[in-house]
Amino acid sequence: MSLLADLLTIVGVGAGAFFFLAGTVGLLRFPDTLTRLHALTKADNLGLGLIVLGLLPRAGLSGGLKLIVIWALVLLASSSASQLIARVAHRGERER
Amino acid sequence: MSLLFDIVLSLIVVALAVRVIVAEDGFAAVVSFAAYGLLVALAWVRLYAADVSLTEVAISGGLAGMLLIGAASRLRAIDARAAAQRSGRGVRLFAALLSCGVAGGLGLAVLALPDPAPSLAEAAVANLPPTGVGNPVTAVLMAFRATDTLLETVVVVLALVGVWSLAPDRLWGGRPGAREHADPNGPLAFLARVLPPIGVVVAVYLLWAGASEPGGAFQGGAILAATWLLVIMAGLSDAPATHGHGLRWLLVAGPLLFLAVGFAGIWLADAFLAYPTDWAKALIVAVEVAKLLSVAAALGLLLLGPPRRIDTP
Amino acid sequence: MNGFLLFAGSLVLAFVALGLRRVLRGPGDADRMMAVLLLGSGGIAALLLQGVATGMPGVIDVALSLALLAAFASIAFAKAAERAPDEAPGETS
Amino acid sequence: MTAAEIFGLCGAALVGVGVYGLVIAPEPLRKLLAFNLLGGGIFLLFGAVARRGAGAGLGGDPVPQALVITGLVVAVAATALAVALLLRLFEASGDVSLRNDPPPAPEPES
Repeated sequence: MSLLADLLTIVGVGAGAFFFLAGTVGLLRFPDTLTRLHALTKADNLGLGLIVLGLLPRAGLSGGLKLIVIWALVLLASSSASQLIARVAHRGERER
Repeated sequence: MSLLFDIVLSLIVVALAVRVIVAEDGFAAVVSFAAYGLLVALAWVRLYAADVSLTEVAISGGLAGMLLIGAASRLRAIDARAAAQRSGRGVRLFAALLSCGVAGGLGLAVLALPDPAPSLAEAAVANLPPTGVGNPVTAVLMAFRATDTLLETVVVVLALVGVWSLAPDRLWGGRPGAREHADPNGPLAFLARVLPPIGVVVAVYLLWAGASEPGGAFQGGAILAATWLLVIMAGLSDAPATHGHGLRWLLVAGPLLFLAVGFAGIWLADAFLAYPTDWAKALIVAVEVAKLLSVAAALGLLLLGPPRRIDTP
Repeated sequence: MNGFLLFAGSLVLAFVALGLRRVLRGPGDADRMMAVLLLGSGGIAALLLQGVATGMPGVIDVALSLALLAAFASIAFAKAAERAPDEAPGETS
Repeated sequence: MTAAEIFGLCGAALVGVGVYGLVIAPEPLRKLLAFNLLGGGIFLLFGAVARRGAGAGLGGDPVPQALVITGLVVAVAATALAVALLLRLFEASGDVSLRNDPPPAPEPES
C-alpha cells in the first residue's frame, strides 16, 4: 500500500514538474501574448493539479482536502485572471 | 537538497530586486516588485516563519500589488519625462559604491553573528501557558510585546487620516474612488461573486487558527480587505462614505478595545496590557476579532485613497 | 522521498524563474502581468512541496492564502487598463 | 552554509539594491519601491537572526518574527500614504518631479 502511495507521489510530482517545464518552454517559444498566456495557464495549472494529486497520499485527510481546495481556487482565479489579461492584450492589439 | 532551493530562491529574489530598479518603465518595475514579494513569502517559509509568510502573501500578493499597479498605470503619462532626468555618471558611481559598502558590511555582519545565537525562544515558550494561546508568535504580538501591536493598529488609522486629509475641503467625508462598473456577466463580476465567501471563511479561519497555529488578525484582516476591494472594483457595492459614524467606530474599535483591555489590566493584573490569567485567552481572542475588523476596514480604505465625490441627493 | 519532493520544488522554482525572465521582458504590460500568474501556480506548487516534505505547520495555509489572492493583481491591472482607454495597454513602450 | 546565512546575505544584497535605487531613481514611485526593497532586506536580516535563534522546539525565535509582522503592516500603510500623496501631487501639478528646478508647465489632464 505504501509502495503504491509512494509510486503515485513520484509519478504525480514528476509529471507535474514536467508540465511546469512545458509551460516554460511555451512561454519561451510562442510568438505573441495570447499564445503565451495560453501556454502558461493551461500547462501550469495542469502541473499544479498533478503535484496536488501526487501529494494527496502524504497529506492526511484534512490536509488533502485543503490541497484540493487550493487547486480549485487556483483554477478559478487563474482562468478568470487570464481572461481579464487577455481582454486587455486583445484590445491593445486591435487599437494598434 | 534544501540548500539548492534556498540558493536558487535567493538568486531570483535579488535578480527581481535589481529589475525593480533598472526596469525601463514604472509598470515593469511594479510587476517585478509584486513577483519579488511573492517569492519573499517562499523565503519566509524556508526560515521557519510561516506567520510572517502569511502576512507577506496577504500584503504583497494582495494589497501592495493592487495599490502599486493602479498607481503605476496612472502615473504612466509622466514616465518618459522622468526617465529623461536620469542621474549622471558620477552620482551613479557614488550610489554603487555606497550600496556595495552597505551591503558588504551587512553581509559581513551576517557571517559574523555570535555563536550560539542569542534567543528568546526558550523564554517565549516558557511563558506561553499563562496566555492560553499555543502560537508563540501570537503570544509575542498580543501579550509579551503588546505595546508594539497596539501602537501599530494606531499607526494604520493615522495613515488613513493622512490619506483622507489629502481630499479638498468640499469633498471631505465623501466617497473614495470613482463609482466602478463592470460587465455583470464578465469574469470580474463572476470572481467578485464567487471569491468573497471563500475569502471571509479563510480570513476567519486564519484568525481562529492564529491562537494555536500560524495565522492571526493581521493576516486575516489583509485578506478581508482585499476581498472587500474586489467587491468594490467589480461594482457590486459602492465604496462607503467616509463621514459615516458606523465606519469610523469600526476603524477605531480594534485600538479602543485593545486600550480598554490594557487599562483594565492595571487593576486586574497589576500592569498596563497585562491579562488576568483565567481570562487571558478570551481577552486575546476578543481583541483579535476587533483588530481583524478594524485592520480590514483601515487597509481597504487606505487603498481606496482620499474621498473624491460627494453624494448628491 | 522528502529529498525527492524538495528537489522537485527546486526544479519547479527554476522553471518559474526561466519563465519570469521571458515574461518580464515584455513587450506589453499584459506579458508582464503573466509574471504574477506564473508565480501564482508555480509558487503554490513550490510551497506545497515544501510544506508536505518538511511537515511545517501553516505552510499549506500560506498556499491557500496565495491561491485566494492570486487573481487580485490581475484584476487591478484590468481595471487600471479600462480606466485609461486612450493608451494602448497591450503593446506599449 | 545554512539557510539563515543564505537569506541573511540575500537580505544584505536587497538593502544594497534598495540604497542604490533610492539614490539614483528619478521617479518618486521607483524611489518608493526602492525604499520597500530596503525595508524588505532588513526584514530578511531579522528573519535570519530569528532562524539562528531556533530553540525550545520552535524553528525560529518568535520575537523578531513578530516584529517583522508589525513592520510589514506599518510598511504597507506608509506605502499607501506615500502613493496617495504622489497621486495627489500628480493631479495638482501634472508632474511628480522631486527636482529643484521649476517643473514644466502643467498639462491639462485628459
